[in-house]
Amino acid sequence: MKGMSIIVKTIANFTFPFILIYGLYVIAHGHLTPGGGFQGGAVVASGLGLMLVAYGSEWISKRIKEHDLSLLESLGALAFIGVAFCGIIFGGVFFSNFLVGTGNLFGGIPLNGAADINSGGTLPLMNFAVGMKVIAGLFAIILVMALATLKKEDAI
Amino acid sequence: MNGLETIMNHAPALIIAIPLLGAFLTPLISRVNEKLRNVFVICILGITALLMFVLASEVFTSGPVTYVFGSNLQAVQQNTVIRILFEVDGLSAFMGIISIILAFVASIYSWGFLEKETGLDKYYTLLLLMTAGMLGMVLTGDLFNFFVFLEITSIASTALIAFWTNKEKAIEAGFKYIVVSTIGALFILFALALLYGQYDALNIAKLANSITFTFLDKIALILFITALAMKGGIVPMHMWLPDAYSRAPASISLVLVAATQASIYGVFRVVFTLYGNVISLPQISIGWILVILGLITMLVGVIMAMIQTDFKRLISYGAVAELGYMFLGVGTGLTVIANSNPQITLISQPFAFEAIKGGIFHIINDALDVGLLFMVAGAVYLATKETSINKLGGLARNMKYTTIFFIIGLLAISGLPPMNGFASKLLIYESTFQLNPILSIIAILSSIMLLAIFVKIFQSVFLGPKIPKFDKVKEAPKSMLLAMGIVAAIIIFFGLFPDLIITNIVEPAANALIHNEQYLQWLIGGV
Amino acid sequence: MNKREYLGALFLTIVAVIFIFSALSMHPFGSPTEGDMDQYIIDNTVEETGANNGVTAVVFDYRGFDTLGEATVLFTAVAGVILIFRRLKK
Amino acid sequence: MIANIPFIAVALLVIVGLYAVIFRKNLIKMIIGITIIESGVNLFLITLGYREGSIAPIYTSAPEGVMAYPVPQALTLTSIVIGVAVLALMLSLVIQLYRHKKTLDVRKFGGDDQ
Repeated sequence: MKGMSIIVKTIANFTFPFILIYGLYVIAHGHLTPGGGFQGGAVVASGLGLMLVAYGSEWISKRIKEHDLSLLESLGALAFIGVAFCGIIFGGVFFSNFLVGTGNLFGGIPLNGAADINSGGTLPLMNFAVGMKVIAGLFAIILVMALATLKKEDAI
Repeated sequence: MNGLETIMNHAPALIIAIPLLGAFLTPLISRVNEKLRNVFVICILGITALLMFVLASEVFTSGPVTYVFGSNLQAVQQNTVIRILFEVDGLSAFMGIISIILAFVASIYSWGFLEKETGLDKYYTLLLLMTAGMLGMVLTGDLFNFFVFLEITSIASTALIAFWTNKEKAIEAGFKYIVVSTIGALFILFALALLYGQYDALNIAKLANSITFTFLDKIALILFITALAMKGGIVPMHMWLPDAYSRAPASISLVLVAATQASIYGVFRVVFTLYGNVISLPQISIGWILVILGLITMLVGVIMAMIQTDFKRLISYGAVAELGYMFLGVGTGLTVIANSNPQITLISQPFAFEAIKGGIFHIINDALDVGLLFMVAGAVYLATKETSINKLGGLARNMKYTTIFFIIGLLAISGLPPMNGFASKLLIYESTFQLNPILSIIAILSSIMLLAIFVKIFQSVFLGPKIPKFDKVKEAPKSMLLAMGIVAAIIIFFGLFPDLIITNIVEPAANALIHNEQYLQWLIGGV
Repeated sequence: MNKREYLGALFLTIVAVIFIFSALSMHPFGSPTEGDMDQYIIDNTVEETGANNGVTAVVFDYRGFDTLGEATVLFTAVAGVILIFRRLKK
Repeated sequence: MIANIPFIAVALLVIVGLYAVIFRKNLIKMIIGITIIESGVNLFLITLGYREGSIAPIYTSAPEGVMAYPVPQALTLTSIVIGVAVLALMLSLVIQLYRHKKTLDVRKFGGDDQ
C-alpha cells in the first residue's frame, strides 16, 4: 500500500494524538466509566490503523517491526497472567482480587457513586495489561495483512 | 511439603495456566535459542502431564474436585453460583489424560518431523495454546467457559492445519475447518444463551439442577448436539475431517484427534450431565439417535476408506469409523438407561453399564491407535516425500522400526486380540448384541473391513518389490521413533492388562457419566 | 440446483424454523427472568471488587478466567496470522 | 408477541447469515455471512439482559433506577473479541487462497472426493 495524499497525512497527523489520548483514557478509566482494556486497545489500534492507511504499510513497516509487536503482545499477556498468578500467592486463589480493600495501590472502595481512580483492586492492572496486548495484537494483525497484500509472490 | 500441598490445591487451575504461561513465553525463549525452545515446550507439557496424572488419581479415588476462580468466599451463596469454577470428575480427568498424552507425544515428535521448517516459534506457541484449549474444554464446569476454550482450540487448530502454506489444499482444509467450527461454536453460544435467558445461570451443575425441559430447553439440546457432533466429525457433518486430518502436519493430526474427542466429550457431557435429570423422561430417544449416528458414521467411514489412495486420508476415514464405535457404545447404554429408572436398570440389565464402559474405553484406544498410525504416515512422508499408496512400496527394508509400529497400529485399530482395541471393541460387541444383534454384527463387519483395508496398505507400502527411487530412504529421526515407541508401549500395555485399566480408569469415568448426582453434589451440599 | 444445494436448503429451513420458534417463545423483551446471579452482582459489585463499572467487574473479576481465555484467543489469532504469512524459506 | 421483535430480529439475522454461508459462491461473502450470524448471536445475548427502563450497570454518578444485567454485556464483549480473532484468521486464509488460485469462487476449489 502506498501512502496517500498530503491532505490525508496532515489530517491523520492532527487526529492521531487525540485518538491515542482517548484510547488511553478509556483504558485507564475502565473500572469507573464505560470501557476497559479491550475497548481502549481497539481505539488505539484503529488510530494506528489510520496512520497505516495514510502513510502506507511500507513506511510503517520500516519503523515498527512485526516481531516487536509480537514481543509486546507476549509481554502484555504475561503481565495479565502474572497478575492472576499473584492471586495465588497473595490471595490464595487463582485470579483473586487481592488488592481490593487493602488501602494500598488501587485498594480503595468508592462510596455512593463517587469516581475514585484509586480503586478497583487488580482490575486497573489487568486493564492496562490487556490494553497493551490488544493494541499490539490488533495492530500486528493489521500490519501483517497489509504487508501480505502488498507483496506479490516473494512470500510464497 | 507446604509448597507441594499448595500446588496440589491449585492443580486444576495450574493445568490450564502452565501451558498458557508457556505459550506466552515461547516467543521470548525462541529468540534465545531454538533447541532451548523445544526443550522448554516439552518440559512445560511434561509438567502439565504430571499435574494431570496427580489430579486424575485424586479424582479416581475420591470423587469430583472443584476449583473456584477468583475468590476465597464461597462460590455458592444462597444457592447461587456467581463465579467460574472448574469441576473435574472421572470423565473430565479421563479426557484430560488423553489430551495431554497426545500433546506431549506430539511435542516430542515435532522435533524431528519439522526440523527444517520455518515459523516454528509460532508453531510451538499454537501447539501449547491448543493443548490448553483442549484441557480447558474438558475440565471446565461453566458453559460459556467451554465455548471460549472451544474457540481457542479451533483457532489454534486452524492455523496449524494450514501450516504448509505453500500447499493450496492445506489452506483450503483450514478454511473449511474454521467455517464449520465457527458456525458450530455460534450455535453453542446461542444454545447457552437460551439456557441463560431462562435460568440466569451458566454453571453446568446449577443448570442441570434447575432444568425443567421446556420447549426452549429442547431446542438448546438439539443445537448442542448438532454443533458438537459437527465439530466432532460425526457423519452428516464429517466432510471437514478427512481434509483437515490429512492436510495437517502429522504431529498436528495427532493432536487434532484429541481435539475432536473433546467435542465428543461435549456431547456426552451435555446429554448425560446437563440434561441428566430429565433424560429418563420416556419421550426422549436421544440414545437411539446416538446409536444410529454411530452406525452411519462407522459404515461411511469404512466405505470411504476403501476407495482412498492417499495414506493419511485413508487413516482419517479410519478415524471417522472409530468415532462411530464410541457413539454406538455410549448410545446403547443411554437407550437402556433412558427407558426407566437408572438404578433399577443397572441391576437388571448390566450390559448398559458394559456398553458405556466399552464406549469410554474406546475413546482412549482410538486416540492412541489412530495417533500411532498418523505418526507412521508422517514418518513415511518425511522419508519419501510421497503420500500416494500406489507409488510407495518396499519400505520395510529401510524402515524397520516404523514397520513394526505400523503393524502394532494396524492390529490395534482393527481390534485384534493382543492389542487394546480388542478389549474395548469386545465390550461394545457383547453389550450391543443384547440390545439388538444387528448392531453388533454391523460393528464386527466394519472392524473386519478395517483390517482388510489396513492389511492392504501394509502390503503395498511396506512390502512388495524394491522401488529404486526409495533405495536410499532413511529411518525416521530418533525423536520420532521415541514418540511412536511411547504410544506403542501404551497400546501394548493396555492390551495386556485391560482389566487393570478398566477398573482403575474407565469405570470411574463411566460412573461419572451415569451418576450425574455426583457432579451435582457440591451444589446441594455446599462447598 | 444440485444435490448439495437441496441439502443446504433443507438444513437452512430446519434451522430457520428452530430459530423463529425459539424467538417467539422467549420471555417478553425487557422483562427477563428474575435472576439471582445478576442481582447478586448488581448488589455487591462495589463492595467486592471496588469498581464502579459493573461490566468491567464481571469481565475482570467475577468471570476473569473467561477474559484470560479471551485474551488468549486474540493471542492465538495473532500467532496464527503470522504463521500463515511467514516466509517458507530460511 | 410484539414485545418479541428483538428476538425475531435475532432469528432473521442468523437465517440471513446462514443463507449467505450456504448459497453464496464467493468466499468473502461467506465470511460476511458468518459475521452476520455472529452479530445475531451477540444481539441475542445483549437483549437477554435488558430490563424495562433500566440504566447501564455503572455506579459512577448513576441516577436512581434498576440496572440492566451486567453478565450478558460481559459475555457479549468476550464474544465480540473472539469474533474479531476468527475474522482475522479467516481473512488471512482467504488471502493465501487467492494467491494460489487467483479466484474467490467456491466452485473453483474442488474438494478431494466425497
